Amino acid sequence: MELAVENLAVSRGGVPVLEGVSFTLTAGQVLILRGPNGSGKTTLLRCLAGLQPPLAGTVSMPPEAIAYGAHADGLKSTLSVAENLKFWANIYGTGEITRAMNDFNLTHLGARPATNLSAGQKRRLGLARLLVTGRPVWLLDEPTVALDQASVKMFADAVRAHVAGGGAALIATHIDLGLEAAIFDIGACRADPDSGAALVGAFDEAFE
Amino acid sequence: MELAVENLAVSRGGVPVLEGVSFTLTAGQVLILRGPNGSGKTTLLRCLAGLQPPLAGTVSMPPEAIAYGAHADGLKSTLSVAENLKFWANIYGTGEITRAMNDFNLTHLGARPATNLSAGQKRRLGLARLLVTGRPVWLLDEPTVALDQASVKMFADAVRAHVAGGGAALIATHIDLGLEAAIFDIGACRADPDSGAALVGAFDEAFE
Amino acid sequence: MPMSLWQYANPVKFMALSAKVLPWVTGLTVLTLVTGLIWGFFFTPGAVNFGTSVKIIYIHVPSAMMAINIWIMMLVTSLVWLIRRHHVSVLAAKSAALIGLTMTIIALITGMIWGQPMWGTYWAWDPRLTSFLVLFLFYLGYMALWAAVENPDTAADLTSVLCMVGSVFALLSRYAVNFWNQGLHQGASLSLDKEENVSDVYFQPLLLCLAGFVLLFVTLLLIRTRSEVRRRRVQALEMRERMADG
Amino acid sequence: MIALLIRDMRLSIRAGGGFGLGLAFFLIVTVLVPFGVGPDTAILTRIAPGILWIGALLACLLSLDRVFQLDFEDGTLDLLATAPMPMEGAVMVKALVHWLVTGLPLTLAAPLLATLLHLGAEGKFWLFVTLLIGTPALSMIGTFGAALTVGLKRGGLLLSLLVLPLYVPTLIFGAEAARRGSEGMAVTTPLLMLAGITAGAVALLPFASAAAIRINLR
Amino acid sequence: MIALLIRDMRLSIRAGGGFGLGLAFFLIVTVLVPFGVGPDTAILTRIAPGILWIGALLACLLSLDRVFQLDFEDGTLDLLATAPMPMEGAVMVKALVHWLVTGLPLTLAAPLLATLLHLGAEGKFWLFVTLLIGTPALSMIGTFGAALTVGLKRGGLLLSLLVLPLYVPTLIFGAEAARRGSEGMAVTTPLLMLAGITAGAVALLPFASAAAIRINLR
Amino acid sequence: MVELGKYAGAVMSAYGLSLLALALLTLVSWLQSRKTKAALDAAQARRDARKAE
Ligand code: HEM
Ligand SMILES: Nc1ncnc2c1ncn2[C@@H]1O[C@H](COP(=O)(O)OP(=O)(O)OP(=O)(O)O)[C@@H](O)[C@H]1O
Ligand SMILES: Nc1ncnc2c1ncn2[C@@H]1O[C@H](COP(=O)(O)OP(=O)(O)OP(=O)(O)O)[C@@H](O)[C@H]1O
Ligand SMILES: [Mg+2]
Ligand SMILES: [Mg+2]
Repeated sequence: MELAVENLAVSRGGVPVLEGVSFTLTAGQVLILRGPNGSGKTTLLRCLAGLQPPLAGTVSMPPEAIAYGAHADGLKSTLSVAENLKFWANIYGTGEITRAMNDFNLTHLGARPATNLSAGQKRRLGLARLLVTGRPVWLLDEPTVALDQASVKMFADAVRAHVAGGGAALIATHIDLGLEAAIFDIGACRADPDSGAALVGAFDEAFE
Repeated sequence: MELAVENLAVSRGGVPVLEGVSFTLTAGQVLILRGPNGSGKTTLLRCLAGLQPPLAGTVSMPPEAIAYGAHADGLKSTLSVAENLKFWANIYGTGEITRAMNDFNLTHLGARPATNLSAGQKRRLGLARLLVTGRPVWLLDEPTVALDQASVKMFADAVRAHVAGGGAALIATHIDLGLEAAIFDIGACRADPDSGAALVGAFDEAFE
Repeated sequence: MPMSLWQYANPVKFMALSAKVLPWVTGLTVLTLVTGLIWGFFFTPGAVNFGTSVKIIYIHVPSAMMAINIWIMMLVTSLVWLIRRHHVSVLAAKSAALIGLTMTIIALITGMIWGQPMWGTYWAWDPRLTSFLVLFLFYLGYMALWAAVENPDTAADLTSVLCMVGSVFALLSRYAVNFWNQGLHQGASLSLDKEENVSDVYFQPLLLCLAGFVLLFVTLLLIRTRSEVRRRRVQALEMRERMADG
Repeated sequence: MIALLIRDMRLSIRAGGGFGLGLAFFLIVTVLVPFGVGPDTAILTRIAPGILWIGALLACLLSLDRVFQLDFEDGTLDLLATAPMPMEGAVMVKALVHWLVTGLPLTLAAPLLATLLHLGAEGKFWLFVTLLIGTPALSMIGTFGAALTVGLKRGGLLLSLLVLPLYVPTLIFGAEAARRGSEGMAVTTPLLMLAGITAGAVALLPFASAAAIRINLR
Repeated sequence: MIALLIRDMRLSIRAGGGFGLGLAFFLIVTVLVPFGVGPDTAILTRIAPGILWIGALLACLLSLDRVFQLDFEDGTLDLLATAPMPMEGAVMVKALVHWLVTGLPLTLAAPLLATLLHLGAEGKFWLFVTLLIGTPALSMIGTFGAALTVGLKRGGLLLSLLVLPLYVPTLIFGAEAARRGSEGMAVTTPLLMLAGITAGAVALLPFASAAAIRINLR
Repeated sequence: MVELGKYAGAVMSAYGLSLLALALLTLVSWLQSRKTKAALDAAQARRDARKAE
């Protein structure tokens, strides 16, 4: 199992943002995605998750192997913590939520409606979703936002357990997670406005 | 100018969360609010900002002196960056936005609609709002969420300039901002369910 | 300490007192209501214009009066909550709503059933009927708002504000509807200052039924308010539990 | 898909949302009509089937913007799109839930409310039948409109604007059948057309809606 | 407060939201009525004032849930509540903007749309006048309902349920005055009542609405 | 039985429906009362247990 990205170019809102992105992520590996604000991390992850087509380049792995954790957690405020998680477990056909609840220290909050959680508790619930997808590759967009230090450690442990079990994770983050991980900086891949990917498939390709 | 909080008790969603909170914040000072997820930082800040009445205790300063920066930034996605900021400047009667735009490196984004910003850019815009309020005391709830390291530094500089000019700031955060600041940990102020704040003014006071 | 009515706004005192009076009120209710209805149903003659259908009056009129009076009671108790912050007061308003709604429905149903033989139609856009329909909507809205807001104190405040504003508009629509259509419905024949009151044969059992409905309201109100107080107390205890385990 | 069905039903009932309230809106529109046009019985009887159909249509319409919007705003739609479930299935479920919490209760309540507008027994029967056949089409078409406008802030009124013209044929055949029925005339043709629209909408629109959502997420 | 006014006007126009679309909804309701009740001129003329009033009322109603909801969701309302502006003022501005982007355009368009329903010149004039006097009350009352339900997920339909009974007197006096006017009868009493309701609503409801918002933010 | 004549249907259904509504209301109120009482007892017991710890 390997996620190989080759010479990828992606756009956001019609504007090419990245080009020439190439890296590989193999089973058992964690890759940290770095880059300043607005450099295109979210855009890249959305593309890999299959939410938007690339402008150019290839991705070796179908979106079916990927679990995507976005900026927003997709929680339903009127459903309880357990109901929220159970829903995703059923959608992904795994059905089992006890371990996820345990790993993210949510068990005692099980019956609480999601609206009554604090920011960090909501985030923990959003991350627990990853465990119930049962998918091998995790794409995470700033997963530790709003987490306190204990929770960050809890998250790092979950990632470690996941890759130890043959999974892989690609994590966009600005902070240090304390994981043994390779780092991929997309700062260097900024799309050049006057050439390359910016033109592929763009409206004005024919004008140049 | 001094924000003195004495023996404050606050509740969230009808549940007392903190009691016996006491601290003072004087001009020129930064106070960092620490506490694990769900300990009541947001609740305390909302109360100080005048959004909810305290259960007990006193706050020496009227909400009119306070600028509150919440988890959410209150941006209008169809307005441009400059328009968003200009609006708050007018509401607070200051009217001047150039410095704020400069300090948070937003000038080149001025005409961009807020919906087309990345997560960190949105946050920078939300923080720039503080500068246009012209108010002396800043209450900030995890201001650096989604910011990259350069932006965190930019924010720390802004705080430093603010307190140097006689302002003060109370900042709830989980990370290290690199500011010379006192630390106030609210972990110790958790409300006791069977006595104290839990009873003041609560419905079942009479039952105990 | 000066004794006053307000002390029963203390939930503990209220629970103690209501537990004592409840059996008596219940007994009295059953007695009055059963006598009144049996008297009215079995032992009154038919009337000139109405024939035997006049017997519907023993349910129709009391329920119609209660429907209005309960709303007024809710208005008063809501104001007490807004001004003096007595929880029992607003919980009583909450408990009364479903009773008021049932009374409104009963008045509407009996009226509609009566309308078919009397006016040849189940429904006419008569002022009294119409304003009852509006009242029905107000009850629904009030209850829906209670159900929709989670925090009990917030819900109490919001529903009280709605009750105040709603009362003003209910009055306005009553006037509007009057102006709009003269209507088919009977005038007020119960008023005491009128010469031509209904004859005693109908009047006495009707009074008894009226008393029965009032007592029924009091009984149900006590039962329901007690439930609400308990529910509120359970909520408070559950919150303590939540605090205890973070 | 059953998980989605259960969750959505739970959400609409839990929030005090869709269920009782779609009905309440229908009730209130029906009540407003006499306030607006006055209490004249003959006129009310005459316009009753049409007005009730329009009322049902508007009640459906009002609840449409919530079909996808909430899921979009909190990020669920992104996550659903990456989940192992065809988007077509999700759309079908959404439309089904919308019908269960609005179309069906409306249909059941319509005969009762018709009393307020002095509609006769036969009129009530045909009103019920036409709504039963027609409301699934309303939900399906509405879901398509909701899919087109998902992600647009203030999409609500734009949604109405897009959907209402699509509703016109359903309304015409439905109201016409109900009116003919209430006046004792033959109803076969409009009724068949109505059934045809519903069948067509259920068979084809899920694909269009799923495509629209995928495009909007991009 | 002027800053808020400008911003809200800009938002409603920019998003393609309130402005054109409230109007479009009104247009479509008016167009649907002949489809629903059939093309009989006498009947359409007779019910025109009432139907147009109901259409205007529904168009107002539909746009209500956005009065505060968007500001609540993105946190603006919290920030506004801590800003140096009385909440009563904010509420007034919100109601004013709502009227400017729905009530006023509706009023201006109503006489045109009345043509579709065969209303005569006098009827159009009185329709215009009554809407001009009555729609501010609709916006004000609606803002109160929106303030009560701000923060409730799926508050939209609950909002309709709360607001519609409050709209009843305005509708009755408005439609009655318009109908009397179109039939050449005296309109003074209902017109005065209508003006009274508007004046009362503008004078008193901002306080109730501001209180409701403060309670909801707590 | 009293003789109701041609109004029998109307009178009987009016009484029947109304009494049914009142009975339902009473039943609901009573059931709620029992339910809340049980819930309160349970909650109180849980709290006593917690306090005893
Ligand atoms: C849905 C239909 C109806 C509604 C909502 C309705 C409502 C009311 C109301 C509100 C009252 C006044 C109670 C009070 O004094 O406060 C009343 C009284 C009364 N109604 Fe009806 N009514 C309806 C239909 C009818 C019909 C069809 C009849 C018989 C022809 C009728 C006969 C009476 C009589 C005789 C009284 C007593 C009048 C008095 O003594 O004050 N009602 N009704
Ligand atoms: N919806 C959108 N439409 C158009 N442009 C957008 C949109 N969202 C983001 N952008 C722009 O696309 C670029 C890349 O944004 P992206 O969100 O991928 O950045 P990011 O690396 O995730 O940043 P952050 O660390 O702040 O989250 C930025 O310049 C941003 O301004
Ligand atoms: N809307 C709400 N209704 C009821 N309870 C709530 C609500 N929001 C938060 N809570 C609860 O109140 C407590 C304090 O929450 P608060 O948001 O103040 O925590 P916090 O310190 O800001 O946490 P975080 O670091 O995760 O943001 C938590 O136990 C939380 O579960
Ligand atoms: Mg990002
Ligand atoms: Mg917080």
